[in-house]
Amino acid sequence: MGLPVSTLLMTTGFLLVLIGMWGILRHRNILRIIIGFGLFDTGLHIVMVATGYITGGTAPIIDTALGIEQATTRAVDPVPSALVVTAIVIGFSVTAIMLAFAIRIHDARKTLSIDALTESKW
Amino acid sequence: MKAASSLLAVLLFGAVFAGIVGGYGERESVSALAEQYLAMVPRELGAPNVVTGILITYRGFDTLGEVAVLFMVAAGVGVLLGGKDTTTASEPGREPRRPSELVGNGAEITLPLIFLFGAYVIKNGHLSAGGGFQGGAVVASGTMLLMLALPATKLNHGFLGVTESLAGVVYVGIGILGLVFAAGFLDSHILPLGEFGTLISAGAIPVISALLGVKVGAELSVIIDRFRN
Amino acid sequence: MELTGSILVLTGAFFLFSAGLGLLRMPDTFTRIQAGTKASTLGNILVLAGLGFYHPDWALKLLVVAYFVLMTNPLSSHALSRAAHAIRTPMAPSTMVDALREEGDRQGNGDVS
Amino acid sequence: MLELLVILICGSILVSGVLAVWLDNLMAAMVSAGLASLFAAVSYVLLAAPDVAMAEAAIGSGLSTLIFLYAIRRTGGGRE
Repeated sequence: MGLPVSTLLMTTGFLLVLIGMWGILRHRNILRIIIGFGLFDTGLHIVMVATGYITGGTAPIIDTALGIEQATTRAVDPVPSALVVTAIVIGFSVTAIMLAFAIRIHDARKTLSIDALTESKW
Repeated sequence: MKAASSLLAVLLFGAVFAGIVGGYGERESVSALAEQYLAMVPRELGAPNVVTGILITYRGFDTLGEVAVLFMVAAGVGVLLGGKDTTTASEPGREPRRPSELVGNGAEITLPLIFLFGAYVIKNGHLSAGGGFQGGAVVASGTMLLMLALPATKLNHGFLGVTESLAGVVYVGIGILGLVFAAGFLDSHILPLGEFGTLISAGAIPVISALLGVKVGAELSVIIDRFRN
Repeated sequence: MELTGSILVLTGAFFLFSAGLGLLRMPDTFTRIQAGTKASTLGNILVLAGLGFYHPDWALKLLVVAYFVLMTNPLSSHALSRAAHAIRTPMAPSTMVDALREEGDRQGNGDVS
Repeated sequence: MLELLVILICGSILVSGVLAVWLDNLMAAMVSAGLASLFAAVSYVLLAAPDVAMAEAAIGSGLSTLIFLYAIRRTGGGRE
């Protein structure tokens, strides 16, 4: 029935990327823009993990459910998983740095709107 | 006008993404690289969890750089937010509410379990799902609960800094040991492989995983504590 | 053995369903929190017990999970309802007594809660 | 049955993402973003990547939401 799992979740991830992009482009409040970046991140992570899925695959962990001989045929691709684990931590770091700058901007300007920050425009 | 151009940009990206999804069919078998990894990690490294094996050995240098990035973020957030003791800018006259006694006691009961679970996740990283990053994140979630339920607690930044610096130094030291006694930097064959699937096995992977967990947990705790005050 | 497990899981599912129904039917925040927490705690414990009958070798892990649910579920709803009370969420008109506010009044400051 | 679960999870992710962009209250938008992250963690389990699910559940929906909370508190309750 219907579409396979990875195609469905990849579509969802791309739609989440588009939603995050819309939030980044349309909002004027810095914190809302950072929320948009977070959605963008999450969507790309879903897309990357979905590219590693194979039909009927199991987690790439060798135990009683997945013998060492079947590993190459039944397990999903471990490379995107390993990439995304590090990408999540880096995404958190980027969010933390952006929020720290937002707090400093609010301390200096008493506003969170990016319309107030005109002197760094070209 | 602005809304129209934003909509146009989003629609263009949507068209590109639709093209990607439309040409994508679910894969039936893994790529050649992944097949190589899936065959090599259990045999050569002795680690049942392939993802942890890749993260800690084949991409060990990348993981080290990642931890360095986390360290720089902790330092950067400290520079940006530390320094002056700002109380919350809004509602200056209001006292902070007394924390509920029930919540505090419950947090004290649950916290040791959470830290224990974090240690379990770190130590079992090569056997089941988990590893240094995930266990460190669980430990940092315990710190988060501590700061939410008992707002009066102060984290000892000096202790955390010394802990994560020591962990980093030992991490790099193990890497250099791998350079001397085994094939290259961060090679996990400096310790014997041991029996497949037991807790003490897989060479140096559990040691590196524990150091990674300590470092990530300490750094994430420092980052979220910088945001608190 | 399996029949006992199935009956326990089914009972737990019924309690979870009643928790969801309570969330929809109750008039204000506090009664909703109450309905959701009480019924869902019991339902969770029953589902976990039924799973324990299905897989007896998972018993220890299920016990740990049940302990976690018992510790955190009432506690989180307590914190939620306290926060809702602190920001003066409106109560249903049929509420008779607000014991927490009276307690705060007796201690001299009406704002504590 | 599995497809139904996947469609349900996809719908939940999209609805919480739209709410995170669309809601006026900054605190509610932040909680919606955390919710999208939590449903994404469930989707990783469906995609057979439990390591990623663990990291996302702890970092994406826990710690990120917490630092957003502190940032909103320090910048004055989300009022603009």
